Amino acid sequence: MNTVLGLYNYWIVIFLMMTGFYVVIAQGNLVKKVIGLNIFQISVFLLYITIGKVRGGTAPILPEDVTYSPDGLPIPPQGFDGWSNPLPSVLILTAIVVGVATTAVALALIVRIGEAYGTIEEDEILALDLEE
Amino acid sequence: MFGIATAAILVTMCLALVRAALGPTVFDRILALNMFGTKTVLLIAVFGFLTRRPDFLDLALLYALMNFIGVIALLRFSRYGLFGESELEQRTG
Amino acid sequence: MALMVDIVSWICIVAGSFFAVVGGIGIVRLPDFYTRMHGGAITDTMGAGLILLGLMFQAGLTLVTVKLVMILIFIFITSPTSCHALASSASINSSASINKDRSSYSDRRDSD
Amino acid sequence: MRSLWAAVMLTGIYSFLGASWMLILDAPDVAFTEAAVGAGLSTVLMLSTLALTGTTMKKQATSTLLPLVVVSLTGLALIYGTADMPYFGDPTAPAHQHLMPEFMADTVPSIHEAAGHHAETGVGVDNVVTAVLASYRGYDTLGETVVILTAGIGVLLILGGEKRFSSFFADLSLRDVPSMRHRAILRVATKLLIPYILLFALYVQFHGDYGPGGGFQAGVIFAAALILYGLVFGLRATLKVAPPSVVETLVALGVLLYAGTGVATMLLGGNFLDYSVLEHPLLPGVLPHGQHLGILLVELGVGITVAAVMITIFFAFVGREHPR
Repeated sequence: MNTVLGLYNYWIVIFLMMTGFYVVIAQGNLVKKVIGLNIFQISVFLLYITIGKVRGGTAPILPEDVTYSPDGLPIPPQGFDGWSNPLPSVLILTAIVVGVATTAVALALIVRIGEAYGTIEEDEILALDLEE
Repeated sequence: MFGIATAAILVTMCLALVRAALGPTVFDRILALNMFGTKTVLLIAVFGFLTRRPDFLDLALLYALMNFIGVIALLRFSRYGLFGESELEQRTG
Repeated sequence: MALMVDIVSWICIVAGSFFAVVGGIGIVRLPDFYTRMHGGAITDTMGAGLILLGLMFQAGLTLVTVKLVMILIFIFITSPTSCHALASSASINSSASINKDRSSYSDRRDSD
Repeated sequence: MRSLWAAVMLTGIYSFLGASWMLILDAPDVAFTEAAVGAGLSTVLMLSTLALTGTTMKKQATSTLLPLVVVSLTGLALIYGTADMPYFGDPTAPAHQHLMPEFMADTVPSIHEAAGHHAETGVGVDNVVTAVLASYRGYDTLGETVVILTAGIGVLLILGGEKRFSSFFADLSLRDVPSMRHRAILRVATKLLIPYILLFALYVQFHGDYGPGGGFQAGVIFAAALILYGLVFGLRATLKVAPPSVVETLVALGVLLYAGTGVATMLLGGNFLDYSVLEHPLLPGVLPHGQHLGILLVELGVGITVAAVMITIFFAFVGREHPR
């Protein structure tokens, strides 16, 4: 895996990310744009999580009977070589909940836009703005 | 053994996705979504045993719950749902 | 004894996997929505039930089994409920799309 | 895809898949949150938006060629950039060299801590993710909780208009939006499930120290139970169960509990959010001490805020629907 193919996780994430990006810039419907942002967001989460994975590692949750190696590190359960990194998990865990909160704000704005303009298509909103 | 189960569940998930993409009615899609969700629950359960750390089954329970809420929400908010078009008035568009 | 338990759990898991795939084929191949529900239901009852039962045999009497039982109960309550809600809203909204499906079903049956 | 409705549904499936991938990549906590949030809550929110704004979109008039070119170029640039990244799963990657060994070594299972090992430096919880979240990176999590609080207030301001929040909700309870009341089977099944969902939420809340779970997940699950109730029994019934005045108070109470824990540690002579000073003589071996107690309090605060904000957002969206 230590060839250029070992980077495949980033390529998958970039493909997903660009799918979301495409939806955001190519679609005129505001709800569709939010969906695109959501896709983008989840792929960023995946990027962090793939960075945190260690080959042969397991989830960083210590069993109750964990033992420690001489340098103070916990020894992983049988069948594993190490622990995966807990730090990306922490960053992303909070980011997900913040993400849904901001999505809610975006959707609330869309609802108000829909009420004010009678449409949530971007080009129609711009046309209505020009008329004023 | 767990490998066989995992493979079978993955195949079923793919078949459900095919139905979700094909449609043709909205209900077919919801059915496929529901089935996909249950298969994810099974996959997580089997996957826990496959990796010899079966303590993460709480997740499978959560998936089952969210799947149920998702289906109910789809039926509640869509105009195809339990109220029909006349009952849930569309504000715009 | 351990071997017996292993064999029983093997049989359960393999049978469950078989039913899951059969249901999956059913949901793709069956001709209209109401028959497809049947395919979906098989994966939820026989498939999920047998696989989870097999896993319970593997886990023995531990907390893991308790959680598996909870999942099983949960699926057995929610799955028929959502299927019922789905079927009843489909029958309420027997709109053009569903009727079209039905007619294609009867067409196919006639030609057979 | 013309139908926004199908697009939202497929987003739900995408989120399920993403969560499964996260589980396989050894991040059960994140998979937990993503499943609860992505597949559950955000689907519900998007669907309620669609119910307000219409479910079909018009055909695109503009060309899709330019966006495609832009996206491809950006993607290629990013792929070029990955050449310098560490390989997937490489244990020697820079991300795993700094801080991570310290986190792993300093976090000890709660049983060890009770027995006195590492007691002066370590954080005594089994789940390292929870330890980092609530203790090592406590400031950050406090910030995130405040962001969620702000988002909740923002949604209320946008959808509630210039009226006071409580009067906005009082208005809502007068109108009744469509519910599934008349569906007997749904109603009975939901009634059966909701107590267990709430129990599960509490389990996730307090089990977060030992396994995957914690305040963020538990809050979302708790809100999901009430949202399920609201979907089946209607908004008026839900407002009786969760009165807006209570929910409104809880939104702020959670953040207050979090920050208050920090202030308490300062008053006891430690730094802000340094839980080591939270020692007490009561019930040794039963009530958690020090770090563990602090983490428990902080996670509780997070759970309360997240649950209350999600319920508020749901009320605000559903309450906007046309009365019949």
